[in-house]
Amino acid sequence: MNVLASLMEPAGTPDGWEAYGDDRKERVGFFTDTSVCIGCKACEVACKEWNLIPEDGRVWTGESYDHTSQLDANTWRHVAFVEQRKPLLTNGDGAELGVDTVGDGGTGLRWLMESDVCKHCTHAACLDVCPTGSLFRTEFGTVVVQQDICNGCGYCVPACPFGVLDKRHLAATTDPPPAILGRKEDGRVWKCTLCYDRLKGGHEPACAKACPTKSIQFGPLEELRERADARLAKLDAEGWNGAQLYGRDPDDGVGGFGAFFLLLDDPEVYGLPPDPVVTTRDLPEMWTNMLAAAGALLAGVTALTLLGGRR
Amino acid sequence: MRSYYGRPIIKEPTWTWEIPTYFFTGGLAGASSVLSSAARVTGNDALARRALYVGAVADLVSPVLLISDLGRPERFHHMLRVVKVTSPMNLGSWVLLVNGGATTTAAMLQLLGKWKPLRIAASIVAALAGPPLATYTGVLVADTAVPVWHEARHELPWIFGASAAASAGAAASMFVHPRDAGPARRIAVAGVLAEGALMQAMELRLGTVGEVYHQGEAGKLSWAAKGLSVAGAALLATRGRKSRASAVLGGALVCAGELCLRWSVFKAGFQSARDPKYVVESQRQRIEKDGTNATTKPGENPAPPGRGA
Amino acid sequence: MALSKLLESWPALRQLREGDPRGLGKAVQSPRSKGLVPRIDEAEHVVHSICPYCAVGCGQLVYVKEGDVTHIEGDPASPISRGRLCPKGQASKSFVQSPLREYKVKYRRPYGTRWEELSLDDAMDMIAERIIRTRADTWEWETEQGAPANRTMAIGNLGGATLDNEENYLIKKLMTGLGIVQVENQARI
Amino acid sequence: MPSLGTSFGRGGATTFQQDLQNADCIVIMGSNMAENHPVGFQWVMEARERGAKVIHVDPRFTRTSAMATKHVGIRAGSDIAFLGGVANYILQNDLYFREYVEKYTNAPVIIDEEFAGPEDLDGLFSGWDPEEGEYDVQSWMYEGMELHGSAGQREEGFDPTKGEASGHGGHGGGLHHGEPPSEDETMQHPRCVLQLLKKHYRRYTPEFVADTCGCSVEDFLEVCETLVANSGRERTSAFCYAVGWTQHTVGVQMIRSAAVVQQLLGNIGRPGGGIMALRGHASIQGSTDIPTLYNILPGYLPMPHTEKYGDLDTYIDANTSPTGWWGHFRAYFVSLMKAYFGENANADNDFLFESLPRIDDDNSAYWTVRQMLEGKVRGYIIAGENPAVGHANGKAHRLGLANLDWLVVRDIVEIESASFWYDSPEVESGELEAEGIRTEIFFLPAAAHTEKDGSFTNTQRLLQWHWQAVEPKEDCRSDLWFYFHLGRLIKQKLEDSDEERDKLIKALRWEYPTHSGIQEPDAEAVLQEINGREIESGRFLSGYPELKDDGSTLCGCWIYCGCFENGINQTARKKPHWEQDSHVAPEWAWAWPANRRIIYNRASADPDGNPWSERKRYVWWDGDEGKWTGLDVPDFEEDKEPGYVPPDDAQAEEAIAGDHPFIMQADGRAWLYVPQGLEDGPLPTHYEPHESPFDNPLYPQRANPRRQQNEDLAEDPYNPVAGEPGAELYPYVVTTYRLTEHHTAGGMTRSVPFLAELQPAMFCEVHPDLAREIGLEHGGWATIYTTRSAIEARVLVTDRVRPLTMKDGRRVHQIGLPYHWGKRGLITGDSANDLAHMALDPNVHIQEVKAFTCGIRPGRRPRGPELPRFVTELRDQAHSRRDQEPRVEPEEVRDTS
Repeated sequence: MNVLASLMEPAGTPDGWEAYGDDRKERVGFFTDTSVCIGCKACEVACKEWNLIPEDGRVWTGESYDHTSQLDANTWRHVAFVEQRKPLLTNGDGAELGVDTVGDGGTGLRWLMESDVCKHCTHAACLDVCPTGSLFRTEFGTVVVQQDICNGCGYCVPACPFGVLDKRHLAATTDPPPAILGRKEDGRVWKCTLCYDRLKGGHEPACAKACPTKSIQFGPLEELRERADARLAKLDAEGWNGAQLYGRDPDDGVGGFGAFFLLLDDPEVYGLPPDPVVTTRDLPEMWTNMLAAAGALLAGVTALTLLGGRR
Repeated sequence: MRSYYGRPIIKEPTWTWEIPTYFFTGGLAGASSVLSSAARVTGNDALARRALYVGAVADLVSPVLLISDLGRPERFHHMLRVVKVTSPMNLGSWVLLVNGGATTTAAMLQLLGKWKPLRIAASIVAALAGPPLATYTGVLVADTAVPVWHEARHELPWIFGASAAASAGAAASMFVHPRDAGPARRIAVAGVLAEGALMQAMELRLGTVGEVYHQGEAGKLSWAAKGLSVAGAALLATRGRKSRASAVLGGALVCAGELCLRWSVFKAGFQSARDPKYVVESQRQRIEKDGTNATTKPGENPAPPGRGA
Repeated sequence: MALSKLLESWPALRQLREGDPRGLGKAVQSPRSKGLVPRIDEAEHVVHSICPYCAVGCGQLVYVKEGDVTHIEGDPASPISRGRLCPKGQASKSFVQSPLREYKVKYRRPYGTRWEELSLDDAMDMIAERIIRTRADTWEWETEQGAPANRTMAIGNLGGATLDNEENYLIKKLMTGLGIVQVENQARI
Repeated sequence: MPSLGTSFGRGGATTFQQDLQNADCIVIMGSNMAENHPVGFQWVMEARERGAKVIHVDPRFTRTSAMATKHVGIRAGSDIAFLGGVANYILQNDLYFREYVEKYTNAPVIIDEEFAGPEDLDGLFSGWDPEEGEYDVQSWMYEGMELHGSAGQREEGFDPTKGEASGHGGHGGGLHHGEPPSEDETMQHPRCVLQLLKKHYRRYTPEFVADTCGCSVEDFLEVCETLVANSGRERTSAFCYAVGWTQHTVGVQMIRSAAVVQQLLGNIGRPGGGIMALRGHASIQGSTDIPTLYNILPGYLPMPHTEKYGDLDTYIDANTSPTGWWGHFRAYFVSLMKAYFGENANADNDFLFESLPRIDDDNSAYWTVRQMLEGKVRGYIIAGENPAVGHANGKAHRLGLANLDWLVVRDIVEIESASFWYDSPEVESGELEAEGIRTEIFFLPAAAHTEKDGSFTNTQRLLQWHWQAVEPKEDCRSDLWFYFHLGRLIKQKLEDSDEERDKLIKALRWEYPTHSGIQEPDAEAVLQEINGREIESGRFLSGYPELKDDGSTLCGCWIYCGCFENGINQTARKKPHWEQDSHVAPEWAWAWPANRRIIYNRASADPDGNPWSERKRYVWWDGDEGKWTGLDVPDFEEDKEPGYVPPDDAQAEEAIAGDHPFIMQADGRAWLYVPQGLEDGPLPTHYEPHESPFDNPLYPQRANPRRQQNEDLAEDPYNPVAGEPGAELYPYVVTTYRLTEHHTAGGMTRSVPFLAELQPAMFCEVHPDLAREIGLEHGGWATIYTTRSAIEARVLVTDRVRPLTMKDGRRVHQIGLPYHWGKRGLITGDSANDLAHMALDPNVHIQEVKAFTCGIRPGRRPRGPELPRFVTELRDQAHSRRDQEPRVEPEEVRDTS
């Protein structure tokens, strides 16, 4: 399997991107800064309007103001709402300054909002495991599902460490399946394309364009990372409680996110994995292991047949 | 354990009943083609022929199962659009194509009793493609973000291999007269024993993540798997040689057991994906262990922006 | 010939020929993906508009093709909104194309139990008649105290905060001309 | 709004949203800006990123609070107490911006010795007439100032302008020609405004504020200190408010309180300062400027009144201020009549003034509903509004609609106001049934904004043109089309009528060019009429100074004059902001007046005309050029020197001194104290909401004595209040509001799939303690009830609505209710407004839905006939308890006149 190992590209470079050679465009992505997110959900709607995504059910969850609940085939931007009895700011010596000191003594209260999206991983599991080449790395370094190719095998769904991808069980809106099979549902896998078509036309993605407070920033990834570092330093200086970047570092388990975040608490609080790893990182080992098992099977069965009598 | 309203972090697979069933048929097909060729070498033609037919049938059923699970069945051929070393499902499709093609060809020629050399060649190809076919499905599930699958990546191919052998042996001993079925019974029994041991090893490694094998459907199925396969193996070992009926019953029990085993692994994955605790805890442990994580706290210096953009 | 074409287009071969051995990028890009064009670049014309919801007054760009709105997004040129929109403004296209939108006049006769169809012309004529009749029946030259009134108190008009200035202007002008003083709108509400 | 109008001279936001980025401190109060004006809120965030303090004072912790650097929770309806406290803090500690206050406000002016305030009169101002239940404002006047018109005229019923009419300044709030008011420059005179303020707010101590509002003394002081530290020469603070202030029985006075604070701090007319009124509808400012309101004509000219202004001259005289820009009232009015009636209106027939319809004191929407219930209204036209859900006490409205002869509803979708006859709570409960409803209903589908040309006036007085993108389909038509063709048809039908009453409508000038297959009127032609022309030459006017009172000019709305200058649609200017020099972007659309973006901006310079500081440079006097210049259009005569002193006989604007920036006011100054134009007092003073669990901590007078009530209206019963038996049945404070994901009554959002799914159900927000106390289950159902009705809602238990601790440690729970739901749409639910009452603010007749009382219990509401039974049983129980020992409202007995 060292063949495969040799194919692995240096950390931080998106798999499959090099091949574009001169057609390769600057790698772009999102920096979602939750410290300015007002939870308006314009991103959710902008995304649906542009990408003609079907409505996703009208369920009142009681989970603060979040009735979208998760990213899935019909929701490519999802705003999480977390109400905490925890102050927004802490001053130098750790003492806490609650933004809200309502009522009785008032423990600090804060309301975290975060617009989640596909991470467009540098090393993307969905991309690796897709058996048809429907999922592919674009010239912009993003990861996109090609709807004319996807055959709905669903392998990418459990492969994604963020639970971003999902199969659409609603009726097909574009190129519906042939009638003979009598299928009603779309049956393909959908996720954020980082507005691939808009990028090709030189427009910024719909969600970033709509965002009223520029919590969602779009741009060249390199630039966004610099901006994020500066932002983190500023918030730290201002004593923001729990400020941290998530997915900014190319050395993490997925080689850094193409769409990374500034969070105000640990990732799992927002429903994000604290240490996502691209499952195919272990694939060479798994292949070796499998060949061994296969060999053992061959040897074992043959041996047990040859040795010992016919009865 | 903190989470977002207890919602899952990763998605459950969208796969339906066809997939675990295919894990079984694929394994059966793969191991059978080995068994068939091996028997041929020892001149046990009865065993060879029956094993070949069993494999052929399993090989014919498998793609049907796979295709019917697709969201867009009419696009099944897109599987062969590419050759992706990073995609177990893609390579698996190629292997299934080769093994299935070879086995069915061999079986056809066997029936017609024609072109012996070609038949032999086909059997050899099938025998070589068989073991990968029987074991790659272990990698297929391990190569996901599902904790109970991914963390078991070392054992799963072996477990699936052993299970495949057991089912192939068991199936053969059902259709072959006991006087010719010795190898088949030995393989079945050995397979069941091996897989039992491997399962224990896996659960040992998994720790808390593995607890899903004792909960809900996965729990029930894994008990059924153990019960049925052990009972069947015992029956084959003790009375399989004398009584045809016991052989058939024993073989059936083992096959049923192996089917349950695949199902329990399958279901375990769903349960593991459903509860965010497994994702968070396994990752938090990893962070404790090797200090890696995806966050950058103030003061930490991440790699310079220059990289990876 | 066709066969070799087919082969050339086969991504499995392109993987090797296009230096994408793992088949993750260029080699597996479909012709459709390659030729993708954003909807807004295919619009026949783009119209400057203003969001109809709150009073922030965000600029909107309305993209039109074949007589239909194909997309609405923020107008970057606006110094107020700088191209940004809230969820409501962003949903403007779904608003003007709502599945519940009504396109036909509906008529309910007194004591009626169902909506009936009615042509727009007939409706306009009937409404004009109602106004004229009601006005004639209820005209007040003076109040009970004998103060000048020149009005009818039996007709009212409600609405305006979501309308254009020009529309409000015609409403107030017409109602004043008709002696209808109960003209009100959401500014109160 | 009269509050801004009487305080500064114009009834609009004093600044513009983009300028908020220059504020050093922003106080958001009575507004949930982040949720209801998210895109405007970007400018608050810009300020925050630049280090500005953002303070949110609100009963709830909202998405705005989450972005604020400080949130202070107060009891709904206690805002005047809070802001009075701020004023008191500033005054007691001499922290006001002395130079600004002395020169630019009426602080030095001495008030009539007859005047007495609530501190002396147990909560009433002098002049209270218990019979009429209103004030005689004579004693509120400046010393030596006389109301317009002679006493004789007053006997004929003459009154100074009030309500919306004063939304644009005090009009007649005039002085003797040229004569300055008596002043004390040292501001020491016991009857000068500053000293009166000191006395008035003396008792609004930090402790009083904490006891009344339920916040902590520390939080209150932090707000005061932050505001003061960020005001003055070098720094400025801004206020943002919305209907969280407007919708109270003291709404106008709440806004006035902010006006007082901002004047004391010297923040009006300066960059980063001002009061940003955040309107909720695309053209709500426009629909007040060019009113669809009963009591004013375009440009805030009062409608002729049955009891007042006998003939044209009396009317003109009563509304003309000899000093300030209201000095040209006749020109504004005559030009409007020329726009309305063309050659039919001329000097000989007094421009048809005497034929104009006349109003009573109150012909507002809520008054009309009463008339409907009494069967006095036969026909009603509704265009783009949904009273069945959007107005307080929805049931009264629906019953009213069911009592009409005919009803026209124009909307995009079939709203509740059109479907009430077969699909309303009353039909469900059996109180109404289709077979029994007389109302003949015409539902006419409307055209959307993408299907018509026209202009909206946004929250910062900015007229922005939107172009038609597509043709409306089938029967869909613009309201321009509807009203134009309706008028055309009516005039056609009355062509040969020689009825006296038809003279005016026949005289109405009603020719507008039309285009396209559907004969759509040309919206620009209408805007041209609004802008006005010189009749002789047809030349477009460039601004209201050009208007003539001899009938030689026509103008449909004098404050909009100039929006079509040089025949160019100024409102359609779309020059990108990046091609303009400053954030003011004067070449984007057109703002009234005269394209000024910050009004009263002469106040951004000191009395000598120099910027107060380099940091706050905006408009200043250029001595060399001899004119005012800066980033914005100066809101001052361009060449009037800072040192200009008006001669004694000066008239109109000539009478405004060079250091008096508030040019609409008779005295050229901002009014800390409003001698006339308001119904309920020259100074804001704390009153409890109409329905409140608390007594007034200051004086026996509990609520606004001047508030409008409907005691005699069966459909509008009230909950017992503080001190009354029966109040315990409705012990909680409830406040209603909007969510980002929806718009007002939901007519424009419940029908939109992508919005419906974001907030799919009606819910109530309650604190965990309340949930525990009465057994409400998170995610379950609750029934909320008042004497009007009962509704059900899903329960959202959250820390964001906290119980507050008042005087004597008494704890009060507040309940939050969004009001977007109704019976129609993709998502349906009960309407919060069904719970509300119709007691109103006396100045603008706005309902009090931001603070009233209710009861709440677990579980879904009763169904069918059980619902009204449930409500009435509780009500009767409450009222019978109350009637045993009814509370005596002081205003009914005391006579201070």
